[in-house]
Amino acid sequence: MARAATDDTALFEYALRLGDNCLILGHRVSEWCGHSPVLEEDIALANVALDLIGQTQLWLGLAGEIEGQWREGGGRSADDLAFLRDAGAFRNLLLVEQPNGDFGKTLARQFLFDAWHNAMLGALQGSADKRAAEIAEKAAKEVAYHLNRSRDLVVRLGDGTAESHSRMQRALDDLWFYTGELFLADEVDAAMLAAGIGPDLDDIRAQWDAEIDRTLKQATLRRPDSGHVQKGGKRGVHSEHLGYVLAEMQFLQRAYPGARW
Amino acid sequence: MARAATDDTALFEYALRLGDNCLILGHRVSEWCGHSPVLEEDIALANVALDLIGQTQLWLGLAGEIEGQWREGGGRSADDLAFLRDAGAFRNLLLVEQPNGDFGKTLARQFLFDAWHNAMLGALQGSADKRAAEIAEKAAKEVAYHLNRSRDLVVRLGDGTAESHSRMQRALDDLWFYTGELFLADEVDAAMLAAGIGPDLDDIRAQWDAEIDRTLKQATLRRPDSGHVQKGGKRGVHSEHLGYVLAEMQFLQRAYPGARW
Amino acid sequence: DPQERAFQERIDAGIKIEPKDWMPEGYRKTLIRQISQHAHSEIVGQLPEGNWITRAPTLERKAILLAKVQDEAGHGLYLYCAAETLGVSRDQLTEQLLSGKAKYSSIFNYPTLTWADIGAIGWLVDGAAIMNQVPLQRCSFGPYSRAMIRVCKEESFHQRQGYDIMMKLCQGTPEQKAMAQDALNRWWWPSLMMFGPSDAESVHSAQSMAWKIKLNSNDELRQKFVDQTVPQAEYLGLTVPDPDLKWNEDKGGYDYGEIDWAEFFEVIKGNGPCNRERMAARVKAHEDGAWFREGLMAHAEKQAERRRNAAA
Amino acid sequence: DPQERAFQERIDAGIKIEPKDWMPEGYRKTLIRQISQHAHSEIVGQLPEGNWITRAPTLERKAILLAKVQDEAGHGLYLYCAAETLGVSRDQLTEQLLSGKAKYSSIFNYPTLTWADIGAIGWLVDGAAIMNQVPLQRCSFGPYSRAMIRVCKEESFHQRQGYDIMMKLCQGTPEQKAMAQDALNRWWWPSLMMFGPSDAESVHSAQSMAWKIKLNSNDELRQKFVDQTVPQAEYLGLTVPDPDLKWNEDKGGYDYGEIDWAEFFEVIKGNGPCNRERMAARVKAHEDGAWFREGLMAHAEKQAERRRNAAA
Repeated sequence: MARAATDDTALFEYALRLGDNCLILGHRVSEWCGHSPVLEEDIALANVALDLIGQTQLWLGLAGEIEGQWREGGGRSADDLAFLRDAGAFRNLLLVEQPNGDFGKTLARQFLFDAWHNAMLGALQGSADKRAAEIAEKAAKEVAYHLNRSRDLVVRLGDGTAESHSRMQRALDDLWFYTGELFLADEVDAAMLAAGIGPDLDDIRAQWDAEIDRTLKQATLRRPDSGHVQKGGKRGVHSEHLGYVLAEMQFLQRAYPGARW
Repeated sequence: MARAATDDTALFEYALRLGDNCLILGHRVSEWCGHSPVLEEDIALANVALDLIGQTQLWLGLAGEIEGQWREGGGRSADDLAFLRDAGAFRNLLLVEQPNGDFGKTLARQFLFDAWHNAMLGALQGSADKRAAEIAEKAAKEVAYHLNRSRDLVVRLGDGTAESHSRMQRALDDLWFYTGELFLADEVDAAMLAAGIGPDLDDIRAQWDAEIDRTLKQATLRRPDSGHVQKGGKRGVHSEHLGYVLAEMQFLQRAYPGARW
Repeated sequence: DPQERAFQERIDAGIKIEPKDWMPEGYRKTLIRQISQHAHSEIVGQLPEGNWITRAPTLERKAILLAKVQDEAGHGLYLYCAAETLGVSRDQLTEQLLSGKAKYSSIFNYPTLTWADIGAIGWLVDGAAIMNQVPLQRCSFGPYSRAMIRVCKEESFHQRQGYDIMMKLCQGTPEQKAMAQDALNRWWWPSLMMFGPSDAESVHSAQSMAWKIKLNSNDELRQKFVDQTVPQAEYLGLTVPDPDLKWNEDKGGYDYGEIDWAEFFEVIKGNGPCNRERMAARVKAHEDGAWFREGLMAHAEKQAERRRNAAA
Repeated sequence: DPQERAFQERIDAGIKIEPKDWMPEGYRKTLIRQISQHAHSEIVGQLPEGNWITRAPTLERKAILLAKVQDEAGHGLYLYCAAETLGVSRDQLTEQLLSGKAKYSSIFNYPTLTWADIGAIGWLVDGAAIMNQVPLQRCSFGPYSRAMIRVCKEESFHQRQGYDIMMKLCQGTPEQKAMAQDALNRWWWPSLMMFGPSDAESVHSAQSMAWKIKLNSNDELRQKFVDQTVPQAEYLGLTVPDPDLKWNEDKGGYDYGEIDWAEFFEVIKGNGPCNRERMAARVKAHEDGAWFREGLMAHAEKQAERRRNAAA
């Protein structure tokens, strides 16, 4: 059954958002390779980055497939989408592009994202779009592991030394600013919800809130006060950080146009 | 009078080296904009960077002019040379691409380079190549000021607090490794010397040594032991840092090929 | 108070007040606040533009941008000097900035996301700043008036350079033109906010006007800015992101839409996209630079000591 | 010494030595040094390759490289475990690495300057490593032998991936092929140096051979590596940067030029292009991570305490 063109535009955007989150967070996490506090973390972080890059391939692959329905010359490949868009065309959440900071900030960012990602993928497994449901099913297994790991570390460090506690609290306080956007539905989210493809972000928020509250309690950490919602990533208005990420990530593809690797 | 083609190849390389030193150090220095320890330093560093970028335009302009003698379609513009070469085609000294580190390291790098640059430009004002002599004359005035400033600060910080002394000493120790290359003549230097275009690097070293020894003594700093000479920049074999500098610097030109700005 | 009356009479007569002259405490305080806010804005203003120096697209553009950011630091310097003539030290002012006690222009809490933002800042932000600052060349306090004369000269240069960047983009590829439009979309409203709240809601205004340290109302300057800028946007072929914008023949100026003051006050409160980053950058620069400043001071003391010993 | 004789007889009979078995102090020490050097090499070896993860040219290449670097960290982990069975802790070994007391393979003191270096490392460096490690699968110490079996399986995978990168580059644009040739030029000689000094100058060799913790001579392995690699370079259409390289029919292998051992010893001494950066990166990771490790320990203690209290 042919889907209406408007839905497909929204689905294209939706797949980009999911893929770009994975790509940009995967990039950030991979910056730690060889520089983390213990060998086990080097391994775990490389593994998380690897999963996220794999998921990027799937979501951006889907985006390109959808785009092929209207774009002359066919939809772009996942690589073209990853390496040949400038920042304003990226659709990731502001949260995932924030700099690594210390290891505590990296972990807090991961936990805040994993809790959202896990809830999203849980819901997306029942998506009316089969392709999205299949990707979500595969990714959900990986992300459940990511969440177990980041949650566990947040608890251990929150309830560790005074220093580890205060570092984790500061990390949460700094990043909280960017969490509102995770649940801010716009017309794309509304279209996906209406089409039975994507979940209601209010439901996701409820799951996320429960996860966060339970974990922070265990970690003896304070939930930051809700405040101003910083937004923009989902419509391509990012922080100043993303441009630097892309300059680095895209260098080879930009400097050697058309080359195959 | 027509110059022999071989000399011109060497002169092209020579102009690239001089220009690339200015471009890469100018880039590094400009990274401090708005982040330096006092307002006066923000101003001074922006000024040094500005001078260096101006000198880059002159030297790379000369390189392109020379290249026009043999390159089909004419020589490349200074901008094309700056923004469209990959790291292996850059000819700057390893010293200038080293990361900023703390402000002490940035200053030490500047002083070590200024002392060389000043001696080089002094000699180049008598170059048999008029164009080079003219550029050198203009640049020499600016660089004399750079050297006065960096020398003065090295003295004040070396002979300041215990901490400022030890930071400056550490900076010198770290960077010394890269100073041998400043005086290591290769076939290009030899050709330039033979053509009366460039100076004898042994003379430059003597001037540099005198400047360094006099200043370090006043600064109560120890001249690091001469050791292994780290080299490669002049023939395009750089450190891992240069690739990141270029990815950032060249992003717009790479991402929007052919656009005019 | 006869002293105050005499003071006001001098102002009314257009005589400049100089640092050593008697002045009311309120005049001094208001000026310190105003000049130091302006100085802080120049300092923080280095950051959004500095963000593109290493990525400027040509050597010429890089040089121009470096020179501009250098000018801003220079403006900061003379403004701090002007404030110092009122009996406050630069260290005190810096401490107020870094502790969050003092404000700086909210516009610098927006990010520079593309090269076009550098154009838009020059064109719109410096444009609005000039609109504010030109009258201040005639302000009653001598050092501030003189600083403004110097600042305005450089700012108008910056504005032309910014407009030139926009022009090049608008004459460029479709992608470049889109970049320019996007920058206008993001900077237009924050630029209008630079003139501050509507006169009705503006505090201190009447007294500042009487003292001639504020010479025009916020709304008056904002209107002038809109009237000047809209034709410039048209010339570029760009669309001002305001559906309510239209020429009003009667008033001989443009009517424009409602400003989102809720956003303005959020940014002032610290919730703009970059407030934290800007402050964090300044605090880090200051803290990381402590050893440097202490080193220089220690050296100066040693030198003084040596001179004393030599003299003895 | 009858104990030593019995030990040697077990080795000669091909019986594996296990951690709880008696062993001569020299055997233990040599093994600890060898295994920990190998482990340290895996750890430091993450850095040159990690340098290109964020810049890998496709998502697929990025994933492969991430997996490879992850494998290396994993190898480090089982090698540290193997060393721990000999009575030395990972903390001790880490301390030795960070203080500069312990060595790691000098090859990782060379920089990765282009994407082709990632191909060259896989092809040449992993190729040389495998050549060293394959025989060690049969080494006399059980845990080391078993670790080597696992490591070799993964390394040969890495080598194929590296060769595949080179292949793609050599089939690519002229610029890409030049990149590949440049990488071969820079990595060829350091790869040959990975086998260590000539047998004549190699210390410890005879005893290690008898103990079966070294199974082939350095020169023997180097020759095998050259013989295997030269045809691979030819297949790629690349030129090995050795004018003296030529096939020697009599010995059924290649003759190759003089290795610059002065360079080798300079790099060992700490003067390679990246020695300082590699060590600085590891020291920084360790120091910056202290709070993290302490936090986890404190939490574990708290948990243990809570369990004790609950049990009481």
